[in-house]
Amino acid sequence: MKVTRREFVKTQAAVAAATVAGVTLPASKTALAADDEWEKGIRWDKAACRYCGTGCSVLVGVRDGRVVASQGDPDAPVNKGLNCIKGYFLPKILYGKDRLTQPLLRKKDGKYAKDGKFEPVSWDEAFDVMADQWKQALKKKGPTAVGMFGSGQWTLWEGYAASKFIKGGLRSNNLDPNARHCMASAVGAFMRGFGADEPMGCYDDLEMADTFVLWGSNMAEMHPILWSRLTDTRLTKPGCEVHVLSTYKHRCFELADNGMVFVPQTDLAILNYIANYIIQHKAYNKEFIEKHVNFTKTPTDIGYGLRPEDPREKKAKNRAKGKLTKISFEEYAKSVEPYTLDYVAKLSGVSKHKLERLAKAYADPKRKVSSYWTMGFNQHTRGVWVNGLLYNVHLLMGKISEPGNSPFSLTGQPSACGTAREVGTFAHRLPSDLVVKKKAHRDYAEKVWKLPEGTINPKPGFHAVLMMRKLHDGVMNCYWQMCNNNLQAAANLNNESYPGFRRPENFITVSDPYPTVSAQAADLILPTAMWIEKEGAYGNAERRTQFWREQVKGPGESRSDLWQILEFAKRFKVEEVWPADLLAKKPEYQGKTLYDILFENGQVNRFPFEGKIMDERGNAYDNHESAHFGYYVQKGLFEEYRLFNAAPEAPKKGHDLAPFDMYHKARGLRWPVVDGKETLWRYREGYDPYVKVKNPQVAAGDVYFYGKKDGRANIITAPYEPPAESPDHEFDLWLCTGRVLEHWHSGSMTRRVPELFRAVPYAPVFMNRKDARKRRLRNGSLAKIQSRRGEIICRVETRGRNRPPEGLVFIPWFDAGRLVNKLTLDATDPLSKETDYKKCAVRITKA
Amino acid sequence: MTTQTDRPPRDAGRRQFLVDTLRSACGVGLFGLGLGLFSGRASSLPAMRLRPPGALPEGEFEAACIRCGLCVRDCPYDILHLADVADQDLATGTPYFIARTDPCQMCEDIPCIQHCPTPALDRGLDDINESRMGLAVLVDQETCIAYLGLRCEVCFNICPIRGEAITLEYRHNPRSGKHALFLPIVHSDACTGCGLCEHACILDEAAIKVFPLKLAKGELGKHYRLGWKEKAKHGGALVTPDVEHHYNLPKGVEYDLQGKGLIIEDQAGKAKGGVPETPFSSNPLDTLNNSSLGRP
Amino acid sequence: MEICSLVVNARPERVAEVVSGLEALPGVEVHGGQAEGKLIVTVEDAPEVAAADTVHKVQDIEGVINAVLIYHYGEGDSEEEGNRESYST
Amino acid sequence: MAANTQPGRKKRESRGWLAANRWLLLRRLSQVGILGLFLLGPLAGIWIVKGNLSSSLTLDTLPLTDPHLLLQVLASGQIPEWSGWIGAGIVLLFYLLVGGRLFCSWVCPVNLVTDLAAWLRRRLGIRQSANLSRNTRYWMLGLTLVLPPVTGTIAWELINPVSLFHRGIIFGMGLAWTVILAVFLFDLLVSKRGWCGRLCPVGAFYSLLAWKSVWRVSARRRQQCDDCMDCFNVCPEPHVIRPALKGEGKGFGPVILDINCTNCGRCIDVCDQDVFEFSTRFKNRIESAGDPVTEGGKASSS
Repeated sequence: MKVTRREFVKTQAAVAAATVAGVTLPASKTALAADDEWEKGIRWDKAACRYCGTGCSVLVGVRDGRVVASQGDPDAPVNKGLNCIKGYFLPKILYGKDRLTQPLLRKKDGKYAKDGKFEPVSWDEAFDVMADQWKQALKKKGPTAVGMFGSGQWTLWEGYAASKFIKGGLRSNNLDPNARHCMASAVGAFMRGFGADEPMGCYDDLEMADTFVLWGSNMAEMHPILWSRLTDTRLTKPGCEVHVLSTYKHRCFELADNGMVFVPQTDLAILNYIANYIIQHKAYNKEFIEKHVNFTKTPTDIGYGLRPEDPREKKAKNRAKGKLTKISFEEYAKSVEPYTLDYVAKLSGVSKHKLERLAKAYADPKRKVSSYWTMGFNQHTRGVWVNGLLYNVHLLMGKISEPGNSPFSLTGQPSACGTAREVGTFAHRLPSDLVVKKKAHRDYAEKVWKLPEGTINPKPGFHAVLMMRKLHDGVMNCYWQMCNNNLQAAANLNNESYPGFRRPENFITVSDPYPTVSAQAADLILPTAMWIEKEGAYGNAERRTQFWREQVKGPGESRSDLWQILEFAKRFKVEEVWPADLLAKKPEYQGKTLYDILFENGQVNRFPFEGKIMDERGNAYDNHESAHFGYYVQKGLFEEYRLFNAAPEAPKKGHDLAPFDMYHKARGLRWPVVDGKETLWRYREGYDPYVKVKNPQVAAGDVYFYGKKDGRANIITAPYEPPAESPDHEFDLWLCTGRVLEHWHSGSMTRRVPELFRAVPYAPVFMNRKDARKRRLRNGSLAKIQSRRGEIICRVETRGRNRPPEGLVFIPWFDAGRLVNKLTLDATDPLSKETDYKKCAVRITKA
Repeated sequence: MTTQTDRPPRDAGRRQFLVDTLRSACGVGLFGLGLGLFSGRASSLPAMRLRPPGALPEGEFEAACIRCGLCVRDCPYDILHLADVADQDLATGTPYFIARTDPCQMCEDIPCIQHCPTPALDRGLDDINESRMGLAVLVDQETCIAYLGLRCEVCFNICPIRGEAITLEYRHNPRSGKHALFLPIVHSDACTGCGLCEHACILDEAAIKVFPLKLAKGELGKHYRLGWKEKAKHGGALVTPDVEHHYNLPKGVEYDLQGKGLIIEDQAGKAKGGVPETPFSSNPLDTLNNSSLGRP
Repeated sequence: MEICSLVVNARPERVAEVVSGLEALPGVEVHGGQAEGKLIVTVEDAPEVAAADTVHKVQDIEGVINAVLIYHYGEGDSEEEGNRESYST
Repeated sequence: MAANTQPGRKKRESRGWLAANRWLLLRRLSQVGILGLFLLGPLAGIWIVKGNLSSSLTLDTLPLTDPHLLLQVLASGQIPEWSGWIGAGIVLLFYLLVGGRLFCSWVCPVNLVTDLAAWLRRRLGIRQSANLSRNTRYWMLGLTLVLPPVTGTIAWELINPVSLFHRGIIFGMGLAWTVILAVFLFDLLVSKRGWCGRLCPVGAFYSLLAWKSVWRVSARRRQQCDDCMDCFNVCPEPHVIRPALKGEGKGFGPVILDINCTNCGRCIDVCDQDVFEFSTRFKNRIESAGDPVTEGGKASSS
C-alpha cells in the first residue's frame, strides 16, 4: 500500500493538532503516523492453531497474498497471547520447499499403473481415474470395498461432508478418523459411563483445582500452554499438589510433588487400589452415590483386538464383549478388595508411601482434584476400562462436574473433538453421538440429509486397524486417506499397512500438502490446501469451537479437502451406487449425481456467496470453495449439521452449537450454547441448561447425567489384565512410543521448519544408562531396535529429556527415516479398537 | 661445529665476520619483534571460537598446542577446524569449533583428547561433564521467547546435563495472569560450554551464546563470603546463635522475629497468616513451654 | 503543496452540523475529536482554491466558536510532488 | 655460459633423461608419497596416518613428532605427553642416524616450492641475489627457541611455512598460500636458495642432527671431474662440494661431510663423469694416500 508524501504530511498535521487539543485520533491514524512501513501493509485475522488439542488462538498476518507474520492472540482466554515453539513457527509450515502443487498419479507409458512413476496430472484426470477405480470396486464387492481414512485435523465441515458422502452417498460405513488412534477409548468410556461424549469440565479447572493428577500424559510437552497454566496454579496456590504417573520420567516430573513410575498396564491395579482405599476408609460421598450412580460390571478377558486367528484372541473367553450388567455397591466393593496396597505396590513397582499419598489426595473431601490423561490411558489394550476406573474414583467422591473437581480427558488433535467425535466420522457413528446401529438415529439422519429411508448401512464399517487388515487381505480395494499420515502412524507397518498400500489391485489415494511416507506409497496424491489456506473450524478439548477465514490461496492447484470431496461426489451418478428399490423411493433423484443430492439439496446451498467474505473491520477474504461451487458452502454445511445438535427434535440433546456467524466474531464458544450462553460445567444445574430441561425437579446446584435415561452415571468394575505382549527372554525391553514438544505427529510439517529440524533432527531411542551399558552401548552410539515385526536403527540417548526406568525404552514417531511403527504391535482395546502404541516388546543390540 | 667456509686473510675476515653476524642478528631480531607482537594479539580468544574439551586456559593453550590436527581427525562429528593464517584473532593452526554451527556432542569417551601429544588437551579429563570449553549465557532476554512467556525450552531440552547446567525457573506470568514463565537459567558450576544450546536455539540470532570463560564470568572478591551459604556449609550459625526474644505486645498480637514478623489476629480470632480452626497450636509442647505461666 | 491543520472548537450540540459544513469545503478533512467538541481538521490546497482562503471560510460556519491554526506546511509548486518518489519503499 | 642455465644437459644427452634425474624422481616420489599418505585419510577415508608433520599417529599406534616443535613447546614451559616424547625421540634418532637434512629434500613440502623457484631462477637467468649470510638460519633457530618463553606462545608456528603448507594441504589451505608464495618470490627474486639455504630454522635444526649421520654423498671418482661446474650450479648448498671435490690436496676425503648437505643427490644426477655417488661417512679414505682416514683425522670435517 503506497503512502504518498501528501498523505504522510497530512497525517503529521492531524496528529500535531490532536496532541495540542488533547484529542486521541482513531488508531489507524496514529499507526500511520508511527510510519512503520513494514507493519502497515499487514492484514491481521484470528485462527485456531494447527496443532494440539489445547486450541490456542493465533493472529495471522497476511501481506500481498502471503502469510508474513503470526502472534499469539492476546484476547484468547486459553493462551492470552502465548504460544508454544510450534505455534511460534506456524507461518513457516505453509512454505516448505517441496510443497505439492499438482495431482500426481502413478503412470506407465501414459496410463495408470500400480508400479508406474508419479507424473503430474490434471484434477479431472485424477478424479476420472479414481472414480473409475472406485466404481469397479463398488460394482464387484459393493460398499464395503471402498473406504476413507479421515482425521482429527479436518475442519468441522470437511468431516461432515466426508461423512455425508461416504455414509449417505456411497452407503458405506468405512469412514474412520485417525482420532481412532487417539481418542476412541475416551469416547468409549464417556458413552458407557455418561451416555454422552466429551468432557464435563473445562480449562478453568486448571485455576480452580488445588490437586492435579496426571495419568499417562506428558502435558509439559503435549499441551504446553495448559501445563503453563497448571504450573502457575501450583506456584501461586498454597497447598497445591501435583501427582504424575507414567511408565517413564518425562518433563512433568520436574514439577511433580509425587512422581510415580509404574510398570506398564498396572495403572488398572493402581486405580482399583484407590477405589478400594476410598471404600475402606468410608471416604466416599454416600449421598452422591445413592442419587446419581449405578454400579455395573463389564465382561472380562476380552482379548486384544488382534486378528481372529491369533492365539491370544482364541484364548479370550469374552472376545470384544462390553455389555454392562448391574451390580450392587457391596459387589463393587468386593471386586476392588483384592487390590490392597501391598499387592498393588508389588505389581506396579511404585512405593507404598507414594501410592497412599495419591489415594489420600483423592479421598480428602476438602481437596478439589482434577485428573488429566491422554494417550497413556487411551492407547491401551484396556483403554475404555482404565478411563472408566478413573471416572469410578471421581464418582465415588462426587468430585465431578464442578469447578476444580474434574476428570478431564485431554485431546491429542486440534479437532478430534470438533470434527471426529462431534461430527461423528467414526465407522460406527453419525453426527452428535448418534450411532448407525440404532434405527431411530438412522432415520433422523436420513431425514436431515433428505435421503430415502434405508440408505444408511446399519452395520458399522471398518475401523482404523481393520481397514489396514482389509487392505492387506484385498477385501477393501479403494482407500482415500485425507489430512493424516497413517502409513507412518499405523502400527505393524511391515506386516499390515505397507503390504495393504502396495497390493496390486488396491487403489490408494492420499490427500496431503507434502510428500509424506503415506504419499510415497500411494497411487494418487492430491495436493491439499492446508490450515488457513481454506475457511476452517476446529473443536478443542474443552468443547470450544473456533472458526477462521481463508487467509491466503493454496500454492499451485492445491485445493481444500472439502473441495476435493464435493468435486469427487460429482463423479458418481446415483444409479451407479444405489440399488433400484432405494432409488425408487425418491424418483426425483434419478439421473442426479451424489453431489446434487447431498450438497445441492436446498440446505447446504442455502446461503448465497457474493465473491468475498467481509469481516467487521471491512477486510475482504477469499473462499475458493464457495467461489467454485457458487454458494457459501461452509455456512450451508454447518447450519445443516446444527440440525443434528441444536434442532428441538434431535435424538441426542446437550450438544447445541451457536449459529455460524457468531463463531467468526467470538474467540470460540464452549457448547452446549443455548440462547447465546455457553456451558462451562456439564450436568450441573445452574451451569448446564439441559439439566433443568431433562429433570425439572433437580435441586439447585445438583447433578443430573442426562446422557443416561435415568440420569445416573455408571461406575464400572474392571480387573487388572496383562497387556498383549510383555518383555520375555528374547525381547527383553518394553517399547513406548510418543511425541516431543518440538514436532507434531509424523513431522511432515514441523520437520520442514529449519529451526525445529535443527532443534530435534532425528528420533533417538531414549534409554536407561544401565540398560545401555549392559548392551555395550553408550550415549550417541547407533543401536538396532528389533521386535517380532521389524527393526530400525536409532542413536542411543541416555541423557535425554525422557529418562526411562530400567527395562523400558521410548522412541518418538516423528522421524520419517526411523519408522518406529515397524516395531509396534497392532493390538487394540477390543471395545474402542484403539491401538496400544505404548507397550510392546523389543530387543536392542549394537548397530 | 661451524660450517666450513673459505676465509679471506685474517683481520679483514674478522671484520667481515662481525659485520655479517651483526647484520643477520639485527635482521632476525626485527623479524622476531614483529612475530612477537603478532603472537601477542592472538592470545585473547574471540567470543565465537571455542577450544576442544580439556583445553588449557587460553594463555597456555597456544604455547602447548603443536598444531598437529590429531584432535580434528579424532572428533567423530568433525566439528573441529584449525585456525587459518588469516584468523588474526586465533593462533594459526590451533583447533577451535563454533558453537552455533557445529557444537561439541559431548562424547562420553572424549575421543578428541586421547592422542594429543602435548598437554594442550588434558588427557587426564575422564568425565566430559568436567570439561569447561566455555560458558553459555542467556544474553538477550528480550528476544528469548521463553522470557516472553511462550513454551520453548529448546535449549533446556537439548542440554546433556539438563537439571544441573541449565534449569527452568518457574515464575508467575503477571501479564497473562494465569500462565507460568519457564525461564532457562544457566549454572556456571556445571555448564561445559559445549554449545548444543546455542546450536539448537530457534531464533534467527541465538539468544543463548557460549562465551570463553574469561568473557562470561565475573568473580566475587575473595574477601567476601555469602552468609547463608556458609551457614549451610557449616551446618549451623558460625557464631553463637541468637537468644530467645520477648516482646511487649497488645493482646491478640504475636511476633515471629525470624518468620512472618507481626501477626495480628483479627477480631474473629483467626490469625491473618494460617487458617487454624482452633486457637490452640497443634503441638502441646508449644503451648506448655511458651506459656508465660511457666516462666521461672 | 500547502497543508495545514486546525483545532475547530464547536458548540457541543451543533458538532454534527459543523462537521458536515466543514467537509463541504474543498480540501478539508475532519480527522476526529467529535466527542470532545474540538474537531481536528486538515486543510489542503484544492484546485485554484488556496488553503489559506478555506481557513477563513471555516470561521464562518454555523456553530464554530473559533478555529486555531496549529500546523502549516508550505512547499514549492505542487506539480513535481507527483513525480517525487512516494514514502513507502 | 650456456651450461650454467641447464646443468645436467650433457648427462641427459649422453645417458638419457632418466639417468640424469634418477635421484630427483625418487626424492619427489618420497615427498609426494608422504603427502599422499597423509591425504589418504581425509580424501579416501583410509586412515593409515593421522595428523601432519608436526605430529602424527600411524595406524593408531606409532606416534611421530617434530623434535624442533617439541623443543619450542618445552621452551614455552609446557611438558609434553609421553606420546610426544616418544614421537620426537624416534624422529630424532632417525635423522641423527640416517641423514640430518634428509628431511629438507626428501620430506619437506616447501622444498618443492624452493626447488621450483631455483629452477625458474636458473632458466630466467636471474642472477642478483641478496647477500644474506648462510648462518642467519641459525640465528632464526635461536629465535624460535627464545620467543616462546618471552611471548608465552610458540610464535614461530604462527607463520612457519613448512607446517603451514603441510597443514594447508591436509586440513585446508585458507590463506596459507600467501606465505608459500612469499617464500617462492623470495627465493626467485630476492635471494638465490634464500629460504632453505639461509633462513629456514627447521633446516638449521635438522642440519645439527647431521653431525654424525651415516648416509652421505661421496665424490669418490673426483679425479674424473672435468670442472664443468654443473654440480655447483644445481646444488642448493654449493659450498659443501668444494672440499670433497677439490680438497684432495688439502687432505679432505671424498665424502661430503658438511652438515648442510641435504643428501638431495642432484649432483649425482647431473655429473656427466659420475664423480658422485651415495655412500657412508666411513668410506672417506683418500685413494692416493692409501691409509684409511680415522674419525679424528684431518680429512674429516669438524
